[in-house]
Amino acid sequence: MNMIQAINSAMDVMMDRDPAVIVMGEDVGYFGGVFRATAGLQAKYGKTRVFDTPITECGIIGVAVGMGAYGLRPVPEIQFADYIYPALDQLVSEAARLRYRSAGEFIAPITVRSPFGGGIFGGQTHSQSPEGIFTHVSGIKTVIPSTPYDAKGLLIAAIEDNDPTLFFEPKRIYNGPFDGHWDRPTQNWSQHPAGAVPEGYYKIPLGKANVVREGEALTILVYGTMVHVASAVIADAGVDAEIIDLRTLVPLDIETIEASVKKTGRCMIIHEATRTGGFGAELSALVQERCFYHLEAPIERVTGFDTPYPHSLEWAYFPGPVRIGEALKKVMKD
Amino acid sequence: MNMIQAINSAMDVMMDRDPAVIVMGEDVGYFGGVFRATAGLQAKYGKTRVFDTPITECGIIGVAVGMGAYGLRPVPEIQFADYIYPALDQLVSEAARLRYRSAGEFIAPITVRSPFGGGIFGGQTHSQSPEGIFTHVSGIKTVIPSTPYDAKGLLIAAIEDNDPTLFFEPKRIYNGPFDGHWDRPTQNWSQHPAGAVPEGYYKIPLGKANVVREGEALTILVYGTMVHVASAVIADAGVDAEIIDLRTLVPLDIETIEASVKKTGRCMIIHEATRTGGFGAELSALVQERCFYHLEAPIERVTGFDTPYPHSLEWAYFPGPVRIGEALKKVMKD
Amino acid sequence: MPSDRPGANLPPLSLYVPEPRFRPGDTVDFTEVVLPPAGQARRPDTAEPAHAFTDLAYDLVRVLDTDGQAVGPWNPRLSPDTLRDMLRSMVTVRAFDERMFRAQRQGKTSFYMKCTGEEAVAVSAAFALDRDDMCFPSYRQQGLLVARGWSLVDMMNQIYSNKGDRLQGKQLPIMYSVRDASFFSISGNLTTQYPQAVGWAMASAAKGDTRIAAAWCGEGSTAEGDFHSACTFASVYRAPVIFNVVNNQWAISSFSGFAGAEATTFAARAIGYGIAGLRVDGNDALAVYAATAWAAERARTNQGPTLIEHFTYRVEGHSTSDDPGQYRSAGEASAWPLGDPVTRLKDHLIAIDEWDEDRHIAQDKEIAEMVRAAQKEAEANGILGHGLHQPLDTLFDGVFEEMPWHLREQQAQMIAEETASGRPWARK
Amino acid sequence: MPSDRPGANLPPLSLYVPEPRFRPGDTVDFTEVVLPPAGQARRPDTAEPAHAFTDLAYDLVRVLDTDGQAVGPWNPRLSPDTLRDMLRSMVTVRAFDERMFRAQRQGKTSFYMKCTGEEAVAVSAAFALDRDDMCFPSYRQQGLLVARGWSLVDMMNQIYSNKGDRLQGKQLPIMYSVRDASFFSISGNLTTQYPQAVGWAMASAAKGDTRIAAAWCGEGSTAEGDFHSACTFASVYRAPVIFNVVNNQWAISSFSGFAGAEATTFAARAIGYGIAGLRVDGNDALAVYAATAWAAERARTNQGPTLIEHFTYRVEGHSTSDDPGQYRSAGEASAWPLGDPVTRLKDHLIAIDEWDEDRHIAQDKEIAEMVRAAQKEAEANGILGHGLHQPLDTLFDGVFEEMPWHLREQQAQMIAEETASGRPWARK
Ligand SMILES: Cc1ncc(C[n+]2csc(CCOP(=O)(O)OP(=O)(O)O)c2C)c(N)n1
Ligand SMILES: Cc1ncc(C[n+]2csc(CCOP(=O)(O)OP(=O)(O)O)c2C)c(N)n1
Ligand SMILES: [Mg+2]
Ligand SMILES: [Mg+2]
Repeated sequence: MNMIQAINSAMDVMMDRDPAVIVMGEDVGYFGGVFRATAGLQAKYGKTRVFDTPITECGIIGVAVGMGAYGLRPVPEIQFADYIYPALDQLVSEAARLRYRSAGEFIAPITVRSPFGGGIFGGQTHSQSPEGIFTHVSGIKTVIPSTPYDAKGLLIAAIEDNDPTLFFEPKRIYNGPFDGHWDRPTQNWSQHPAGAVPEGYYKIPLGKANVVREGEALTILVYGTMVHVASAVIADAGVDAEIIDLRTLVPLDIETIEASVKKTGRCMIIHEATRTGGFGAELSALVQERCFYHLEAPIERVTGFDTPYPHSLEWAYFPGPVRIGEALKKVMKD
Repeated sequence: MNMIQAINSAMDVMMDRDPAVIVMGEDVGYFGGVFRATAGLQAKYGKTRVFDTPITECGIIGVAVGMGAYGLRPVPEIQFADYIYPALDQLVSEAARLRYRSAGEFIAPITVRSPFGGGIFGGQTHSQSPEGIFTHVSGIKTVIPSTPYDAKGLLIAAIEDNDPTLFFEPKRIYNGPFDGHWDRPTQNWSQHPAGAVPEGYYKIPLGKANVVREGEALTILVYGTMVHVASAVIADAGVDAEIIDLRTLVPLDIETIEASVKKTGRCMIIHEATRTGGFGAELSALVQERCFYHLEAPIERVTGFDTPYPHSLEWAYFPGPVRIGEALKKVMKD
Repeated sequence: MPSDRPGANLPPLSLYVPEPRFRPGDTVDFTEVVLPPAGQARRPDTAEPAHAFTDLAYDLVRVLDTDGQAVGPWNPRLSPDTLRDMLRSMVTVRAFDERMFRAQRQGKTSFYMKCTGEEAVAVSAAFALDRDDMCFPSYRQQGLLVARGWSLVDMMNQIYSNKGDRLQGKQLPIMYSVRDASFFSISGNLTTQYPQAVGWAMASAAKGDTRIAAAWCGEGSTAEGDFHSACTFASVYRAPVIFNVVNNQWAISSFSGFAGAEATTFAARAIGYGIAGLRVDGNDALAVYAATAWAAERARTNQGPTLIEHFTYRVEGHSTSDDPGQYRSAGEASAWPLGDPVTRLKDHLIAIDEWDEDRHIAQDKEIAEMVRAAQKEAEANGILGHGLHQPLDTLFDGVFEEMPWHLREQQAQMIAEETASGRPWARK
Repeated sequence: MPSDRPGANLPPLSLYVPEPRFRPGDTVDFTEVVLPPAGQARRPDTAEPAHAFTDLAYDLVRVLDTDGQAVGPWNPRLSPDTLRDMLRSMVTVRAFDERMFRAQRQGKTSFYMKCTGEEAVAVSAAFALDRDDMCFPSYRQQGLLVARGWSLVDMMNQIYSNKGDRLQGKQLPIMYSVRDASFFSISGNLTTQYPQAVGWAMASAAKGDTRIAAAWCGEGSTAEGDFHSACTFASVYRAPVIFNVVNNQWAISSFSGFAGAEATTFAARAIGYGIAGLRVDGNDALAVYAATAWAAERARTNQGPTLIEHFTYRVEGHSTSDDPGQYRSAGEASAWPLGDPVTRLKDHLIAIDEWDEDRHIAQDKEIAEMVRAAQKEAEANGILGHGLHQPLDTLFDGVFEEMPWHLREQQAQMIAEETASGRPWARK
């Protein structure tokens, strides 16, 4: 399966198991979503469980919160993560706060799916990575898969979870992993081991990272598309890096991170989002606080620049192999 | 002057100097704002320059952006920072992006004033410190004053600035500085040197921090209310700290920070906002990146907890003298 | 900028900025307010489509006439017992408001909001809805809880954030949450409850349930985008929901003109979405009851949403934080021609010989006593600021279902802080 | 959950979910679409208050009748020269769309969006507005630029993100910004331009200027909260703004029922706010012109905002990214009873003896040639993906007026990266 199919399968499995699961969003019904992630679900489960919505992200999330309070488990889609901002108040002031402010009387067990990230010439409003806004908000979980296998297992876990969860899908790797070389041919998921996705139910717990490569020389903290870019750079460079795919940003798997950095003594953090105040800042702060006496070099952040995502210069913006390679040299120096 | 009066004076001075400056927001007109920050302005400058608005933060900012594109310099008020979320899309996707996406054809020279922070038993929707959401967004400046003198000078600079600026006002210290001891009587600004505010025009440049105390033992990075809390703790503890009031978070005065930490070798960061992904994370990452070889102890973050701001336990949430004192011990250890 | 541009032969534009008719010091004169007589508005069948009665969005459904008689097609013909129950609830709400307002002034809590003059809006709705219909209120519908017989002590515990507070002191006073009374957790952010109510109603419909949802917001709050999202969703999916817009004419210091009242009614918003709209005398308990029952019947028979504008007046300040004398004429409340909802219902009961002044006085006293007793009981659980009412570590409960490591660490840190403070657990 | 609850004697609710009448494979039959004949809708004086003509929100302003004659009170009586200019603009837009769509298909750029079938909506508006009235378009009003005589080469440069692109390749293709043509920077986020247009109009009014603003959005986009904020502000301050809702019946794959079209018209939204509303045949260039001119006159005389619903049909896919054959019947476009706006204007000119088929064919050829020449000129500046068209460091221009240290550092880093890459400046 490619990642779209895996995501589709997760929803299919959950809709089949639990009549409370419903899917809603702009164009998700008959059409099956602009990226086809919900294809076939309306035909299978009917219009009252899979339906198109008016174009109001505020309404989509607000309605989902109300449905959640009733006892459903809505899985709303926000068509592009860049369009999540009109829903911010409903996510931050409502979904994230409901359990707390009602001392558990009402909950918002919603899973908001949204494709994010650049690398498809989408320009500044089809490319953003806004996860750093949400990781700062108490009461919301943030999950980002990097393979079809993970996407399915994590999405099932998110749907079963009783807290509001943002599930950001790295759209650049929907069809296949991406090594960061935009001008080279790309692989399909069928050629990748994590493209082998079981048909049925399985889950990957939220809050557990995945060590995609063990190593001794440095620790690389990464998620989404950048897992593959980082892996390719490391393979090329022949550095014995430990690459940790975070999978869940909140709650974070701090144990795995801490153990790794204490072992390697060096740390590099990579994300596509703008640098200042990105989730990389939190990772850097945490690693520094917990592994200070083990660090042999400054922690390096490799990120998108603090500009909007440009259209034509998108590969100059993207934290690709060259940027990662330069940072790698720095973090491995002395 | 207290801080409210200083802020009022800044708007007064700017409205008098520049007919393009207009003030708008919920209850800012005849009533002069729920905190009285705009008192008297409508009577002086008329209803077409100072007016109440419908209760739609999205509309307030959207309209301000349009007015800015026309050539005005709107100074919209968001009644509480907790209510800025419905305006997020207009701030992030519009105000912050307009200059960039139009290659300078259109700009959004707006200054969004909003009271923020806790300590007034306002509960979770009148206490938040959302600055960390905006410091992650490219194209927006974030300014936070800590005294009446600074508030006036910075607000004038913000209004004159041609970029969209968020001006967060620490409401806990509107009337006087606060040492963090909620159960002790508070000072008035009239008893504080920075309460002496000139009547006329002056400005404090954006992007320049203020070293409120020079010292050798450690560097404390702080802004808003916490400047005073930190100062009181340091005075009590008798530690020779260098306290840097950041004043502007973006753009940040990195030179002052870097020079200080390189001198002291220790760094503590304090803010009231929730910890994970707060602006303190960025500060910690930056200091670590730039001063790694000078650091003698881990950088400490002292922050609000990763919970909503509670009502009755607000002083347990607030990063007060005890929390700061504990962190101080840690950062000064060995 | 305009000066150097062509078109100077055109007349200049000007910006209109609304202004209320009366400001502090002005003499109030409401003779211009047009009030259709009671009994005049027609009552369409609940099966009629919304576009067949758009006139009602500009009319005013009224049942109680100037003689205290219930007249016209909207007369809900309630039993005297029900009427007395409604009156009792309204009187209780008012007494509750007065005591809690005073408690705040006495420093026993941080904040309070009254609904004086608007008691009928919530109380009558509660009587007209089924008890398990889900309410998504704003902060001024305490009447729903009172009318549903919810414990006053429990409400006061919340106001005092004391150890009896089921919400563990987490919320600002009056931001109740009472699942057992089908009363949704109140949000500080205006109008967010509107799309949530639609979502709840859609879920109920999707499940073949029979319960409907009702939401409330102030006229000022209709300007928020959530209001529009909610109306759009409700219209598209014909959700079984009742939207109540409480037009009490003020939003803190801003009169309803800043929400658009000069251009049309708030009930007319419904017409924009093609949903049913009613404009009701909000100070007429029978009219509110009738309109709510009618809207509930439409919802329950899959006829979809109804928006009801309750035309009323906010008699007191916005909350304990403001002084209305600074922005409006003190004379407005008494001059307001729709009168007082409690008095009007009382007068009706007297007019039909089911009540008298003595009983009313006696009931006032009895209720005052009951509220005072409740207050005493609640205060035995503590008042805000006096002592630590919630175990400190509850601060971290409910952020997530299970506490992740970072909150556990912060919780431990806080407890260590308390110990370090030298006055552990006594800090508050 | 519902199963164990009381009220089981009530009939169950059900959730209504809209469904378009035709899906792929269905035979299209539009006979149910009621179209009032041309010339029938009344034309109120522009000084009349909005509530005096709410019927027009449900009517359809049409000028061109089935014989190609301009009839009725809305006939704008334009000179043949103006009519020919309008036709020429519309034909140019269509030719431009076709070429640029094809360019995208040929891999010369990343994205394109046509407005086929909707050319009258933007072109006629541009003719009816003053050239310095400020337009806040969505992505489907390229007709405004063409009608205002803006350079096709400049537009194409933007589409190709090439070195002639004034926007420095920063924006997705077609997200133009043309201050010199009073055309606001297009946003990717739907409907954000609506409150901005109101703000611009309010500023113009506050300054005693004479210029008005006009905004456009699709019918699907009316659901966003910004739409509501804009209408509320415009109503409150009587802003000199024209709201255009282009009801082309589809929003990507979602038919207009998901924006509320089954319950009422989009023009009726205006009634909800007490502002003027018109429903117009969007494929009738003269009707669009007349409605825009009427609304502009209202705005310019301080009568406030007007909302115009342009009833039209999106003939092509949403953009280059979708295939409409997957969600709607292929027969819709040709069966759509309001016809093609270009053909209708052409037929009118022929009917009044001011045009003929030969001239039309000749003009088609000439315009195709002109567009082709423009394309050639633009492509000489480069196409997307072929080479570095913008100096790399422009990536950092315009985030702020002055570049702060962190962007300067990042800029330096990027340039160092290029050098390190071993293929400096040739990366793209
Ligand atoms: C999103 C948001 N913006 C602003 C506020 C501040 N605020 C609280 S109540 C209020 C006025 C509401 O007026 P109205 O809707 O008429 O209700 P009323 O108080 O009259 O019952 C305002 C502006 C808020 N709570 N939430
Ligand atoms: C805030 C936001 N949400 C979603 C989108 C994705 N999107 C782009 S166009 C579109 C459909 C708009 O339909 P309509 O308003 O009818 O305009 P049309 O394309 O028909 O001209 C959607 C959902 C977006 N651009 N912005
Ligand atoms: Mg009100
Ligand atoms: Mg459309």
